[in-house]
Amino acid sequence: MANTITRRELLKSVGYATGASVATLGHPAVLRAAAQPAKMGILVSLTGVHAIFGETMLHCAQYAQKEINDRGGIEGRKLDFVIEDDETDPKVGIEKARKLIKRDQVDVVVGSISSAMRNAVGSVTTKEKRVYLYPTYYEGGYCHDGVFITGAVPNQQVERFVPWIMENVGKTFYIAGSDYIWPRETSKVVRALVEKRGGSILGEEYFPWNTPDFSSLVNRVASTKPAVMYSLLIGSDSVTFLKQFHNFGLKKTTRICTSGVAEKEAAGLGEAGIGIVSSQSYFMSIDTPRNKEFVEGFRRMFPNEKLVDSIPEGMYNGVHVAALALAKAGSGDWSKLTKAVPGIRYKAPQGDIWMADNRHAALNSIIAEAYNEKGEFRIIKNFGVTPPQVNCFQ
Amino acid sequence: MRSQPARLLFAAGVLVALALPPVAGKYYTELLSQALIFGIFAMSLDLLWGYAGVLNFGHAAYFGLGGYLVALLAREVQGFDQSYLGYALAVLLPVVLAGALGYFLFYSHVTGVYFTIITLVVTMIFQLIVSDWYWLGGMNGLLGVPGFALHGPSGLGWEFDSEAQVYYVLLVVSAICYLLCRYIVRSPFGLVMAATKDNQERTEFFGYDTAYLTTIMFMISAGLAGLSGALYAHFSGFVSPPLFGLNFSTDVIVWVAVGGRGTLVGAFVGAVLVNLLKAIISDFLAVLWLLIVGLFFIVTVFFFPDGIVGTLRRTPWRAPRPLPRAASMREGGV
Amino acid sequence: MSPILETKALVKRFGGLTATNDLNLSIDAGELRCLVGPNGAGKTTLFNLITGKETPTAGEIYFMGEAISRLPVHEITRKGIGRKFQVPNVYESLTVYENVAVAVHRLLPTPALFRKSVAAELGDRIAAVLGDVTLSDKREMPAAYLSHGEKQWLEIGMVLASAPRLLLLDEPTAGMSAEETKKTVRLIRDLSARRLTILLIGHDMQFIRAVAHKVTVLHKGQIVAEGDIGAIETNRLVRDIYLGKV
Amino acid sequence: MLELGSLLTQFLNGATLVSVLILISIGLAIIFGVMGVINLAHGEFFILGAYTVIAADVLRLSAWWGIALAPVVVGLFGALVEVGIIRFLYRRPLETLLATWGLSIVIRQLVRIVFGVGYRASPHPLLGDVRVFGFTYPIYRVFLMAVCVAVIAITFYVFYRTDFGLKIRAITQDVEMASALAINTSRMYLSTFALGSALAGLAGALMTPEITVSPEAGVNFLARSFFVVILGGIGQLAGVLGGGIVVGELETLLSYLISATTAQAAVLVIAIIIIRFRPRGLFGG
Repeated sequence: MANTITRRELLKSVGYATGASVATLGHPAVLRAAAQPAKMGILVSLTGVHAIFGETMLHCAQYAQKEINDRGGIEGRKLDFVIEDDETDPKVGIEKARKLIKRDQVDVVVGSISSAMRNAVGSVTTKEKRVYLYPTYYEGGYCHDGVFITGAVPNQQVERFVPWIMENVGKTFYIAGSDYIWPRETSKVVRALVEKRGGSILGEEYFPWNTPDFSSLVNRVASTKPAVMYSLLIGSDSVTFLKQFHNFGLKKTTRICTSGVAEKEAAGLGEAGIGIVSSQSYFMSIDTPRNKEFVEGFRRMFPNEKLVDSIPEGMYNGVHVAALALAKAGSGDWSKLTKAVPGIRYKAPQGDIWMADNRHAALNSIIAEAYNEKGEFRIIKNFGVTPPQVNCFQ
Repeated sequence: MRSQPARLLFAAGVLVALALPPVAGKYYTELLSQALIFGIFAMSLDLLWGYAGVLNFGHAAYFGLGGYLVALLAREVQGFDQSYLGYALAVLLPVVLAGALGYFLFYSHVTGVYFTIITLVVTMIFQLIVSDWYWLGGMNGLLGVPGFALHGPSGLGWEFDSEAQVYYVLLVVSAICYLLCRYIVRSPFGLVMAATKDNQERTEFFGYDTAYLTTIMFMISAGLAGLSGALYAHFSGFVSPPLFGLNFSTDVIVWVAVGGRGTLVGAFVGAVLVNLLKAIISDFLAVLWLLIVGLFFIVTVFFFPDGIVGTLRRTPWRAPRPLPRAASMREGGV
Repeated sequence: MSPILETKALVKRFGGLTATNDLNLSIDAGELRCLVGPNGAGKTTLFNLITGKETPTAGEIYFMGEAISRLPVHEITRKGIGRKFQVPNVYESLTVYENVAVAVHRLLPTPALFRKSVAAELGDRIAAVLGDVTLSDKREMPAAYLSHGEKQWLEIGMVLASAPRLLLLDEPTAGMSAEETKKTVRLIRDLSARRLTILLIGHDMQFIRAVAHKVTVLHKGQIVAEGDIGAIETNRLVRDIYLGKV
Repeated sequence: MLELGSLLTQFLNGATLVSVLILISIGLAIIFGVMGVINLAHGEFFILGAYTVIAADVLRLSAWWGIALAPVVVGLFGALVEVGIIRFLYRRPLETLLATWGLSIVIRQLVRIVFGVGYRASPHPLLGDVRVFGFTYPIYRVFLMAVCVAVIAITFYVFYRTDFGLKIRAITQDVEMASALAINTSRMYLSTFALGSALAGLAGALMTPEITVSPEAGVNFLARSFFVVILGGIGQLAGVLGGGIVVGELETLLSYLISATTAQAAVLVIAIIIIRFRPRGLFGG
């Protein structure tokens, strides 16, 4: 119940933020004094399937906002948020992106989870010449002016991970993924790495969304006996599959390695999640003073938030990177800001990161293992920063 | 015949609609443009639900089909103006699909709730196919649909760029669609449809092939929905699987129910009002919005069955014409 | 002269129940025939078979020499068979005028239904029908507000408006006051005088006496007697049937 | 190349899916068959069952307690819904459809407020394998099939062998006649709706170890049960069995040959074609 109260407080603060923005509506940018607050549009899924991440993403963004304002804002300007819910529906995402830009006249937009949503929002921000930061790990290849990405691309999740697996787990792989672009692109990278090092892929399958029963897949895995089950299923499909994999007792013989499971999914798995090895750019259990400070500060502000994972951390980083870029550029002006973002360095909870010239962030590659039924991970190895490799195709 | 106050109200509405863009600002103009597209979509549902008494619970299928066709043409066909071809196909394909479904369902005397849940499954399947089929963009949808444009025969052409231009174009298109629908429902065909809705058996005993006529109405409705989907694709520049979604299908039912079914204008009133309200409320009540929507569904059913326009029409300035509330056999269909 | 309607060895079974049993009925053009029989004699089933609402188990129905028993309702109706139901079956939500208009518009081909102007062209015909059933002054009233008798007339009017060659009337005076019944008798006689073929189901002997020339008595799905009203009324078998002796 | 072992497991996989589909659909079918009400909140009733198990876990009760409590909790909730909403909408099926859809949204949001938005897990009640002809299969799945068979048997018994079932069938045939025979229809409707809801809750609770538990999960199961019900014939108890078998086996078998998506689309097209010739469904009367 305490959960609801904080949410209500949150809603109040959102109301306040938009109320303030309405007052400035219609004033040409030139007339705005330097002390006018900087405005950031925060676009997250607060309803629908992706609300599972959206809520924590919003909280992470708000924590970043608090940090920035506590330190005196952006070059003396207070940082204001305008928060919008995209309802996990790109149709709504487009509408909200337009609102943020055309009505609220935000300087920069940060947020959204799925690639579909990024495509939707990006189509608006690029057309309206407003900078947009996307915080989620994805398939790579999205190259549009003014869209910057603080989430990992496949090479960052996989490049260090696969060799480690082959050394420590085994050389025979079975790949299963949700039937869309991220698993397919990621599996290409995995396959190349495995085959280069003399391993083999025993099977590769893709499944439609919301598949209720994975037992056929589990049986095929059981009969081919790979050392590694590389799962690229995502969201609820990932949880359903891994539960059933566990229930069939296959974890004894085959290790699950994945780039699609982090703390949130592991929490839904309970005991079925124990032993899963995942590669992300951030885990909550990173043992550095910087991460401790982040986790403790965040928990103080949102006591009911149990788990942060790489997507919300990407959001947090996105807000900070955007703030640094705004400070560097002096305003939300498109040409200045697009030039300001590349090269920005930031000391993130995951470690140091920077924005590369290809509009993507150089992020950390970390391998960790889920060790309890609460969805917590133990760091196995932190490889440090991996620069993003991006072939533009979207 | 319309009475004086109703005429005045209508004229005032037209004036307000014309004068809005400069007052409303860019964002609200765009929101209204979108509401107009949704209004056409809602009106197409009203044709079938309000005038033929058949509820399509998967109406988004036809909207999505129109939108995806335009997006696919934009991606696949280069070098010549796809917009006319796009609109034509976006109307035609839904019409064909509706014709086929009508043939399989209405001719087997499947109406009422049975029809309703089959349509619901149809739209779910469409969503599944576009989500999972790679060539159709999958979950990521299709990007890069061009904006509204009008091309003459000799290289003459206009692109509609600004929010106000787009709004006026859509206002004209909506007006044309509205007049078309009004013509249909007031024609003898509309009367026979109303009769079928009221009492299907009696209508058959006058020698009407009600399955055939209902299929025609379904096809008109689907074509109009396809058109609105095509307009939406041009308007937003992007299509994705939720266009086929169950949520969108139920949204449009809410718009029609709120505006008043069987009124045509009500579809626009509902679409504009709900979308505006949602834009305003969800600003500060994001999480509670859905809860409100859910409760609203229930409240509407209980206390507000005629919708806004339907209720207004029963006010003293119009001739009283209350209808018996019991659902007809056709709607019951059980 | 060949009959306008003929049934040959018509059989209809519902599960174990035989509602129509080897029925051979023949109606001449211009005739006014009355069907009588106790409850469950199969009168309404016969109407359902003729109009295509039910499909016969065996046998055949000929209308103007054409076999019709496997056709759907609307096609049979289009051949010229109009049916008035026992319980008034009108469009409650439409006005009286619109009710008749629906019936009249059927005479048009489907594409013409999309021409609004045809409504005006058919106005005279509708007005004439409304005059026939004395509802001219209530043309703008929703049919739901009519009295029971008025609904019955409206439905008769509607069926007439669809220009049938054969009119099936199922207990047209059910629930009517004495005054209304009298008016209905006048209307039916009038129609018959215009050489319209009428087949009607009756219960009320007084009414039948007032309108009918020839009466057919059904019992257990079969014809047990046929003849003019006087002969039927004195027929012992008929009497026994009504008294429940057979 | 199919050897006996994989053939057998494949059969068992199919049988599990069929059992699950039947468990989910049977409540929907009963409510529709008897009351003419299509409960669009059925998926949410299912999810409420799953959350009952979660709640039991929070209260440190075992999963078996959760499974036992779920039908009671959801059945009571269903009774509440019947008294509060459905009761006023008899004979207005379209309105019921809209109201239950609204209800489904409300339930989803309430679950979110109470349990939070994330995925939830609870301990597995019965891990382990059984040996069938020398091949192992998870014991819980075998248990699921057994429960499904028991539920079917009990439902059929209730409907065809008890006084309650007799009255229910009388109402299904002719409501007015049943009322005239002094059958208390509103009480029968109430118990039917509660029974249907309880079955949905039971299915949800049983499936908790095998599926993802989140507030949004209900809709997918709703879609599937519609498939089963449409194909089998609405309002037919036997139709649910037939529909469940066809959908479940087709999905399992076709997923070997073509993609699951195409398989589902094909099943729908087949269903619509069947309806043209058998308007009451494949197994409908």
